[in-house]
Amino acid sequence: MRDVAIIGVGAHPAGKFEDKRLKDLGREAVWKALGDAGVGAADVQVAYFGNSLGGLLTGQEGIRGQVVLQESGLGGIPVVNVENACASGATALRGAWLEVASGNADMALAVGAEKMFVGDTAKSISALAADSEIELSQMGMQFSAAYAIHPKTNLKGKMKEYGWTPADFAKVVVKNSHNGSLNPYAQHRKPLAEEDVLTSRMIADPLTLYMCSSIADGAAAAIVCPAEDAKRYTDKPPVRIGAIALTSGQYRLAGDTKPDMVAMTAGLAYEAAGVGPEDVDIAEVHDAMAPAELLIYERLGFCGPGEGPRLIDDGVTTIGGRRPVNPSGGLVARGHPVGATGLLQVAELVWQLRGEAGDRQAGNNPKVALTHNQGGLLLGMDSAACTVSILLR
Amino acid sequence: MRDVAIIGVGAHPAGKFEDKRLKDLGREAVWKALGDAGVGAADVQVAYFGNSLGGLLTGQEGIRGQVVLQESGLGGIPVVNVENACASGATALRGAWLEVASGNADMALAVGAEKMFVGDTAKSISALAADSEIELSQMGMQFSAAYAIHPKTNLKGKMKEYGWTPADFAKVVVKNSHNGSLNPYAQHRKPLAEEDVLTSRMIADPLTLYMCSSIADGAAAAIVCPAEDAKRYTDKPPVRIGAIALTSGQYRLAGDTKPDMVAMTAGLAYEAAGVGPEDVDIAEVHDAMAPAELLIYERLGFCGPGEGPRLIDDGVTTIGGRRPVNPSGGLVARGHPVGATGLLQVAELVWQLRGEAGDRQAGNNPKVALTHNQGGLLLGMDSAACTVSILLR
Amino acid sequence: MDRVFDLRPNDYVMLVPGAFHVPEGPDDEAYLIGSRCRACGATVPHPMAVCPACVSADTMEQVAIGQRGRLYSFTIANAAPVGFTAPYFQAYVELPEGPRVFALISDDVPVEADALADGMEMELVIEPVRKDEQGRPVLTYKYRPVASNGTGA
Amino acid sequence: MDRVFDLRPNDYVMLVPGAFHVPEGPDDEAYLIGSRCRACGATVPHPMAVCPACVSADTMEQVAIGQRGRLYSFTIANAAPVGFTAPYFQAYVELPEGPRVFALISDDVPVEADALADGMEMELVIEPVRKDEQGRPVLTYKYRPVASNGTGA
Ligand SMILES: [Zn+2]
Ligand SMILES: [Zn+2]
Repeated sequence: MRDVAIIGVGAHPAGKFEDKRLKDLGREAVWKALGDAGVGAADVQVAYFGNSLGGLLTGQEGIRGQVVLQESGLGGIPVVNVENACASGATALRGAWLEVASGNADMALAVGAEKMFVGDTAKSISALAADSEIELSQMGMQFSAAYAIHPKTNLKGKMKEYGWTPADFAKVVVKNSHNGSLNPYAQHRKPLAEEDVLTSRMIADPLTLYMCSSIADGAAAAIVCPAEDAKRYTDKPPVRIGAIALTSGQYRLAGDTKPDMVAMTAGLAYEAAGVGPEDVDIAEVHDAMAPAELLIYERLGFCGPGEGPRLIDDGVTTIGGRRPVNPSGGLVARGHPVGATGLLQVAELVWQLRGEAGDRQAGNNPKVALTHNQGGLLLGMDSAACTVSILLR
Repeated sequence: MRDVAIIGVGAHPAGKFEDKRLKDLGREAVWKALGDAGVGAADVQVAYFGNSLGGLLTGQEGIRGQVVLQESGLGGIPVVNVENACASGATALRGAWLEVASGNADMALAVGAEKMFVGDTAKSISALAADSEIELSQMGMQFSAAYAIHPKTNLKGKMKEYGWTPADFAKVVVKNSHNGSLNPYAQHRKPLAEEDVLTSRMIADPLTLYMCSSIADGAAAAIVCPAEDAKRYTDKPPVRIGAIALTSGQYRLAGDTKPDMVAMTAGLAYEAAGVGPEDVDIAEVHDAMAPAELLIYERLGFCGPGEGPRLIDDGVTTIGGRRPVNPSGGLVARGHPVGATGLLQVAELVWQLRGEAGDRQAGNNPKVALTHNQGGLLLGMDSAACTVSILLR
Repeated sequence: MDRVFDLRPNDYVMLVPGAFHVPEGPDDEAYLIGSRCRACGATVPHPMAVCPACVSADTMEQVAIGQRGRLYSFTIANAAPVGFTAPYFQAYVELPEGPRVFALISDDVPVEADALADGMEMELVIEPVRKDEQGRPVLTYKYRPVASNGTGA
Repeated sequence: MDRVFDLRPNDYVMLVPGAFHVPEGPDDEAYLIGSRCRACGATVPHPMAVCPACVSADTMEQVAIGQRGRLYSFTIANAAPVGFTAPYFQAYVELPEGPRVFALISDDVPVEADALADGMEMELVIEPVRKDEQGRPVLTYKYRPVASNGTGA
């Protein structure tokens, strides 16, 4: 398998764009990525397109990638539409990576796009719920509430076990909303204080409004080629893909002792990339609900059980820290246009690794970056899909 | 890239199965494929899952593969949900092929499953239409009618140009319904006479009811591994994948002179497999409407323009002929459970190449097989996705 | 129905938002919103931002298109998706600018095979296909033979 | 509402078809339709054909499950998907057989945080969540604290 480099990324900001169609969002990301890579539409040999809710929310089934790419001037090439709930974006990048790593193609495009604002919030909530197993979504499962009470995350249980408080959860939002305020691609650009977070409307105890990612439109794209060819297209520092680990949920019976899904996926990614958690300089993680970031710290091996809040208190994971996490603002502030999220994370890390992240540039000259992108919920208790990727400069 | 072999296939019959869920259909196909390959669920290292209408028809978005595979006893492995409208099944096989060809995995599973009977025919028709670009489906485009009038197929135009008659279209159905009557996996098992076809209800002139594929539930699966390892698992003759060509639609402007999409895709497949149309012993093609089979003959290089009906008259494409086409009964008789169709075609050809097709076994000892699986419709006039695959014994 | 130009924008919804222009008065005309490339002249009968011929991202401009055309092909669909009632016509209309556009046929035309013929000169009309949940007409573009319109050319 | 057992199968629809048993008379009890492996004893609170523990395809048998359990966790959701109205409880209930099951809470319980407590003994009830387009009740399973039911254990 060949070493693969990301030579161009592009994004459409996350937010509410009432007049834009899925194809408008996607096109902007694709053309920005082409421009960033210094290549033309005709150079792309194969494309993977990640989207999750377009069928239920826009009525467009089956061929979303072809629709967006036709609008972007790309036709004729193989297009694979992929879905993995909130991890669709990372899944698209994995497809593009495999095409190039295998030698099947010399240039591949990964796109993630989502149009969630359709003028009916309940409909958008329903579509999100439809990314969980139907027996759960039919029961009226609402994602934020389910996160709060799910045996794998059980927030009130964690508060008891670890002594965490709502103020600890708010810390994540304070950090990430600060980062988002510096990010022109972010949906929410107002920096929030702990007080703002704790007094915002309760969505599902202990989750307040500002602790939850919100509905968003958005898109992102990445262009990959063999690492040895990268210099041919662009003078920017190429970013190598060290690993993209993808796993699916395992059925968790009573008394389950299998390793945690995030920890297992991270382990696979670390092994494939030849790095360990201690080597990670910067990360974008899936904080669909802010407390998730604290649990993910543990599961990625960034800290021991319950020590997440201290990483923030000590400034370790702030932009200026030793290991910034969610410099983009994360899902909570940058936004979570479902199918685009994984590639928005990748775009952010490419900018960070190149030193192009402007006001939110990490101060630690990052060389090893990690993304964690996860989604869906199975009757067997695990998420449906979990990805951890390692990017290297 | 390594040579890849299909070592096991399995299918759930196409038809109306009111009490079965998507996961029941898929599970049956997966376990039959495992049994056919002589491997266990734990041997599968990665899975691709093709489905197109599950979001709109069953409410299950995003994670359909994980849901079906959890129910089948497969968890933890990478699962990629793929969609390419009616070509989703072939797209899933392509993913599994690339995993193994690249060396990324040593055993991969491709599944296609569709649940179309949901107690509301208009809803099923709408979901099918949603596989075309939204600007067409919103306009009330109905697939059979659109096929009849589309500039690329324009049946009344072809009748004028070639002298074809409705009786020529009926020939395809007579042949395929005969094949379907011999196929335990077929949805429609009644052999039809020309008279039956021509006097059946008019769906969209010149297409009568029996010329159109109908709504169906169904599933199919295939297991692939490196060709050199095939003997380790099974004594059955391994079937090598010679090529899986996938293309997307090109925008067809007024006065378009680009090569036809099916012809172009077939050309890529022939080249990759090192065979020509004259070498093809047997084929399963996408006769979503019966006249399509006549046009596809031309575009695959099986005959010259307008000569399709003669291939049937001369018995060339019947089961006992020199080059049987749609021995399974095709979409018209075997059935067209959208996301499953491409893998139902593959299962049929594997059985045919192994000599296991029972009453419908081709009489010409086939060694080179071709599948054509196509779907979706773009504003730019082409289909969204077209695949042609070559399988070799 | 009310004459289309008596409807104000909040009084109706569009079946395909952004696809066509609804007349705003008796002197205003319906048209499809097409796109034309300033660089190469490629013309498509819908909004499109990147030219499908020369693949430029900044040369497409909106054009009014589709007021007239010739019937390229048609059939009567006897099965219908949600929101439509069979039997109904489906057609492609060839525009003078080149492209062919998928279209429905005006309710003025009886749904009978001999009511239309390939090659007929057609004109664009805006008509409702149904009412939405709030009772507003859902408008779309359709075509009808020019002869069936008393006002002629 | 009518007592659930006064409803005949055609009088209602199930929110999650096949997930639970609706009592057919006053002596019949509601239960979840679970699955248990004859070979290894693995038990899940829903119909499942392949054992997730020993991965056998022919050892799972249906079991009645879930009539009782303990409240594992709960919260009040203040946002709701289509067909539900916030605020409403969401919960996981731990069954004596081992599995935890996602559940709604009976309408008998006021939607207030202090109406429930982790660890409470709960019992299964079948209740409507809404009516369908034909006016039939859409039934689902919910739980309520045992104490709130006058009949006790
Ligand atoms: Zn141009
Ligand atoms: Zn077991």
